[in-house]
Amino acid sequence: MTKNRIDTRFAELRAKGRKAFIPFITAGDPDIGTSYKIAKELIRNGADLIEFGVPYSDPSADGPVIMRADQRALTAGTRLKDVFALSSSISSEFPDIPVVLLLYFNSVFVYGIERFFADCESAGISGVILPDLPLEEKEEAEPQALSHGVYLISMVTPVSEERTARILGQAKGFLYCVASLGVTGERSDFATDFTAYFDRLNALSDIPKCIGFGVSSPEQKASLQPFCDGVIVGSAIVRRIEEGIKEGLNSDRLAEKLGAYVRTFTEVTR
Amino acid sequence: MTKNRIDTRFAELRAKGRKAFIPFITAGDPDIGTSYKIAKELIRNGADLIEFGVPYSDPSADGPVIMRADQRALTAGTRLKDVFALSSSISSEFPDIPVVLLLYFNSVFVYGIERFFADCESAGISGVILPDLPLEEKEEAEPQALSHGVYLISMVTPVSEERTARILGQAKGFLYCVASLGVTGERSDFATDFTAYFDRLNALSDIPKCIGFGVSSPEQKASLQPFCDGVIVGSAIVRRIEEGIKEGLNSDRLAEKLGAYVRTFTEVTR
Amino acid sequence: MKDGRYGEFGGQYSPETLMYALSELETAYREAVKDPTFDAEYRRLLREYAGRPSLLYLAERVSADLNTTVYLKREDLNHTGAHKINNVLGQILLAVRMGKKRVIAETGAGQHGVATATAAALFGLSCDVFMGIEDTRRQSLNVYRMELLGAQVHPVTDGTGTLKDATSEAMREWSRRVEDTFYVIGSVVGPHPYPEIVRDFQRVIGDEIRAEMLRLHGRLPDALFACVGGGSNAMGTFFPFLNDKGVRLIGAEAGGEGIDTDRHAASLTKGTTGVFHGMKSIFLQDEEGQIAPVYSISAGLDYPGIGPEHAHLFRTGRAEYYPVTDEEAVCAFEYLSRTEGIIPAIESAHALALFRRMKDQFSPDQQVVVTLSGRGDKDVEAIGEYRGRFQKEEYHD
Amino acid sequence: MKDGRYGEFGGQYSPETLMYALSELETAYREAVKDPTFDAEYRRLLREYAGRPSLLYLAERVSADLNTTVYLKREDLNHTGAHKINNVLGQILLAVRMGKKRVIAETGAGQHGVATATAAALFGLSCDVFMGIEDTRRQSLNVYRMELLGAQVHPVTDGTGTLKDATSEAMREWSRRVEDTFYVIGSVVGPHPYPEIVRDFQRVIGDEIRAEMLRLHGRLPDALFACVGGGSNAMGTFFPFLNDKGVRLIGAEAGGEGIDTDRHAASLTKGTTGVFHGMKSIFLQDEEGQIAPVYSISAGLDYPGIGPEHAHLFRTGRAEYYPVTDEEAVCAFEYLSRTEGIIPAIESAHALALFRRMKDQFSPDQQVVVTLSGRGDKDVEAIGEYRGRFQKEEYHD
Ligand SMILES: Cc1ncc(COP(=O)(O)O)c(C=O)c1O
Ligand SMILES: Cc1ncc(COP(=O)(O)O)c(C=O)c1O
Repeated sequence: MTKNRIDTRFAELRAKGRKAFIPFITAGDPDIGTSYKIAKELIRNGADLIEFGVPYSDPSADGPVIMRADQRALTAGTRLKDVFALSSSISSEFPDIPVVLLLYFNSVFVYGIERFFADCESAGISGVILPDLPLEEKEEAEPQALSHGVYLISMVTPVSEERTARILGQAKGFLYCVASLGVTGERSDFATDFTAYFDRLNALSDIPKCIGFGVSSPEQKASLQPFCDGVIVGSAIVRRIEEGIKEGLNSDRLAEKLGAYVRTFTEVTR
Repeated sequence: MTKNRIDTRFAELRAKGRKAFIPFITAGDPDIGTSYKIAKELIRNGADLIEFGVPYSDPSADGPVIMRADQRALTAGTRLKDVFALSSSISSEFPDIPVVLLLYFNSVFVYGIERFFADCESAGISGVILPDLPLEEKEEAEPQALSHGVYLISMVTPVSEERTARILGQAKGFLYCVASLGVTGERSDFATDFTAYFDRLNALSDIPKCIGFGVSSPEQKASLQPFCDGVIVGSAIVRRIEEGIKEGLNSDRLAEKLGAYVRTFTEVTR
Repeated sequence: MKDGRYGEFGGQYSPETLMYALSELETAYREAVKDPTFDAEYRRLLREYAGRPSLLYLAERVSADLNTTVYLKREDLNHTGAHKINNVLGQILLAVRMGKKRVIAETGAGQHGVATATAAALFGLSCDVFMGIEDTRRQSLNVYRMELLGAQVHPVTDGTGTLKDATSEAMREWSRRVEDTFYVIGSVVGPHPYPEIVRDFQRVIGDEIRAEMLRLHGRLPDALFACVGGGSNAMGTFFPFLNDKGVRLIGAEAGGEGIDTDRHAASLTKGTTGVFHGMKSIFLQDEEGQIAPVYSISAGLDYPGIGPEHAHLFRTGRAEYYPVTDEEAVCAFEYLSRTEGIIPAIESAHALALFRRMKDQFSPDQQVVVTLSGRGDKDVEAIGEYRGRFQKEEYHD
Repeated sequence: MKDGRYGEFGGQYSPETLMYALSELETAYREAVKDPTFDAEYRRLLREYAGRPSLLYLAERVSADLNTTVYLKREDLNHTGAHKINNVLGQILLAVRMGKKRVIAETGAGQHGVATATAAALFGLSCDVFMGIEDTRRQSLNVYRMELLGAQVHPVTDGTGTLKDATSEAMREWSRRVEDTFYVIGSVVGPHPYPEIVRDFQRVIGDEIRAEMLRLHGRLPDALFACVGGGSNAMGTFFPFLNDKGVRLIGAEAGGEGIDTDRHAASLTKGTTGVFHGMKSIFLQDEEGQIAPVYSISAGLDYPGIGPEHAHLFRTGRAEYYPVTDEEAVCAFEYLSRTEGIIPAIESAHALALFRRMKDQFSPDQQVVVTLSGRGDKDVEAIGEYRGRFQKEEYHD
């Protein structure tokens, strides 16, 4: 089994003293072809990893922006095979860039856990984030994931309390550090005390740590980066896609617009 | 104390082998002046007694025709003093014609029982029908009535059952024989078996008996007369007043119309 | 006191058409109460159908707030949601015993109509309910309920289109079909023997209060509060305590927009003696006995008179009665909803409002019982309108 | 069976943000059930606030008509009108014990929201209720009731605007305010320990049935019927009988316009195993696990899944579940109203409808209990519309 791209990527970044920038888009929003173009632009403009959300009918951990993106992707007829095809294209065109899926566990479960991770492997997917598969339920999918060289990315939150140590003890690839309570969506401000939060995390494990949930501006990214190894930006990007759609941009223009937007993040304190 | 006109009247009628015709109108419908004119026409056209209804806010023993008449009379501002004045005029102009009031006991009670009957006496009123003052409650008003020479007219119904004997035992003037169940209002047909009803009544007392409640046509009157000493016609007459008002007749025309209508009753099988 | 008289009040001021039926009813009733199977069946229905005994609920948060000990007698938990069912079950049993196949009823708030339709369904009788047209609007949910229960609802357009007109119309209907029809009167009103029958069927409220207070505290309560429309829940509450001089009996009348306006239904406070709907009692009327148009936010209290026994208790001073305005009642309605999680009928809210106003007359170690005659679901919408709330657009997501 | 698992079903498929809160809840719950004062207080509230025990009513006219012996477990007589209050009182006591000052809840028919708002008022907690926008329309009376009880109602416009969306939104809100907020779940659904907690707080239904049937007949009933939305009233009814193999346990699912259409909510009959709302259970979903839009005339049954313990009872065959159409439920709703004078919740009418359909499987000497989970006042208007009745002009005077 080859080394997981995520490990390679973070090793490189750490070696260079750089922080990862991880954009998120919903696969198939507004259609799978456009997602492909957008993803390429994101990478060209400095994404270090790319995260594809698999659209879901009832995304109960997501806020309104991503809920609407999921809805658009489903209306366009996006299915798992399309997401695999998209991932496959991106992972083969960009051999350094790890592709990570974010989806609800039901999508995996109903598809068939073994079949799902086999298809991940074929599509060159390096990690899968299952926001509703916590530590306690992970054994249901992790053996299959690992047997196909796919990491289940663990999440930790400021209110994980005594669970934190256990989560970090088994985390692989990188740790998804939820910046604040609540669902996905931009925040103008965080109530979280990041110093204390990351002191706690760093004392427990050396695994790369990325902050996500609510990061909404290059300035926020800049201020969070010192604490961690990377920053995940989702709703802010998805909202620009929505705006572009509303403006009637064609897929090339939309991809360009997103490239330019993402550059504002990657240019800042690179 | 002089002899009550009712007794005199029925004695005369019996002597002549005639049946009484007793029209009813609501005093003050549509105003007290018109009631006066109508009453005179009724008498000129053959009424043997005249019955004035005292308008009431909640006439719970009356049907819709008389309810509306009461409402018109009240809207016109009719008060008891007006009814007494009307009665007074009629009883003095027509010394042979007994005037009878029909009213709910509350009107008497609140006015003051003694005062009420004193005013009846002054107005030349011969009898008072209190539909909601049955045998059981009569002693509350009868002594005062009699002390002023006024009869409380008793009612009997086809469902009075064993009460019938007691009612007839104390009835004065004439007996108001309710033709059928229910409230005032015209009936096209009676379910009552009049032969049995009047056999029962006649066996108990010799008092003059008049049929009322629901008599709606000269033909009905003709068919009922053989059983009794007189017929009371209310709603059918009041309905003609209502029609006349709707037609916009002035008070003279209205009175004329009613006179002509009543003649259809008095001409039949006089 | 002679049968059917309460001091000068009561009596049987009825059209002759109904007199035999009334005496038949009285005879049947006297026989029934002597028949142990009748009482057993009535008690069984109360227990196994209405869900009695109803709770005597210690309202701790209200007690703390008002600095007294307040119990609520929870008639709202009865099947159909008000005390009306107690009386109706008794009368329907009588109707069945008398062989009647059809019942009629008047209704104001609709609770008595619903209760009658319910019991009629239970016994397979046909049922017609008379309801003022204004009340069919104020309490449209109850109209639907009665129809579902198989009753015909007849809106009455006469007069003010409220309870008094519905009562008059029910009496008219009874006189039309007196032979096959049983008239189920909804309160301690009407000609004898109704006030007595209804009180006897409602006294279970007071009997239960008495037994429970003795069990809990070994003594009687210091005061009882109840709202008075016709007066049945109040009479049921008060009756078992009439001879206990230490127990204050306090009734809340509908003060509407204030007793100095002409928009209220405070019969005792502002009324005079008269004769109406078959009884001598105290009524809101003019100097010639014309019944006054009355008003209350509460359809169940919107009646210009009161049962004769209350008139007697009022005149003799054994019970006290005070008017409560719409606004006070609505405040009490909201207060109880938020404080105890109990939404009372707007009628019952009058009783609670009166207690709140009089709370300083009671010390913390005294015990007061307020009868919650019914639940407020039927009123929620109307109160919302009264408050000008419930603009759906106000919602935020 | 491991904690929180019912065979393959159950579990704790929750976002990490909620996991600590869930374990805190579990710890608090395990301590509470061991603490006799907690149980005593819960029992006291059931008795003195909810009005329990609820009646076990012998429906004589239905029994005669259907040629069996049918008892109705009258949860409709509880304060607030449904079984939901049993669970809510328990959870609110837990919330208070855990020092929470704010509760949230999802609601479908509105009964759970009303119950939660009620108990929150009783304990002085602030309360936010999430309700699908479609349900706020179908059950507007309950929206008003919650507001009166001091709760904020948040209409949820996502998805089909029904219970599943309200549940998702409540979970989102919980994850926003997990530190100061207690999420009062309304049925035996969601991540462990909720299905267990809710079942434990609802088993009083079955415990009372059991005790009463033994008292009356010295033996257990032959079958129990209950409707299943999330499944709490059914689980509460069935649970104490799980080991009594002779007692058939029968659940009625919402068959909507028919299970051959796409307008139903018959999760067990037509669903497949999946993971949603924190639990592994059986859901209506497509081949990729997208949750299907579901439909039922009954807001309380309009949910694409079912509690995990039911999924287990279904798979193991210990309990049976059948779909009941809107039309059958409405007929049963009308049938019970006219036959017994009891207007059931349209949810509960599903259970009765199923029994009517299966009546030939029971002989006259067998005894069947149908749980009437709630009263139907909230549904009267909607059923009228369904039937195309209530054109006010139709009234005759
Ligand atoms: C809940 C409730 N309380 C009180 C009343 C008033 O009636 P009564 O004074 O006879 O108890 C009604 C009448 O409809 C009612 O519905
Ligand atoms: C009266 C009633 N019955 C049943 C239900 C369905 O819920 P469950 O299956 O959890 O009992 C509801 C839900 O709102 C309800 O209000």
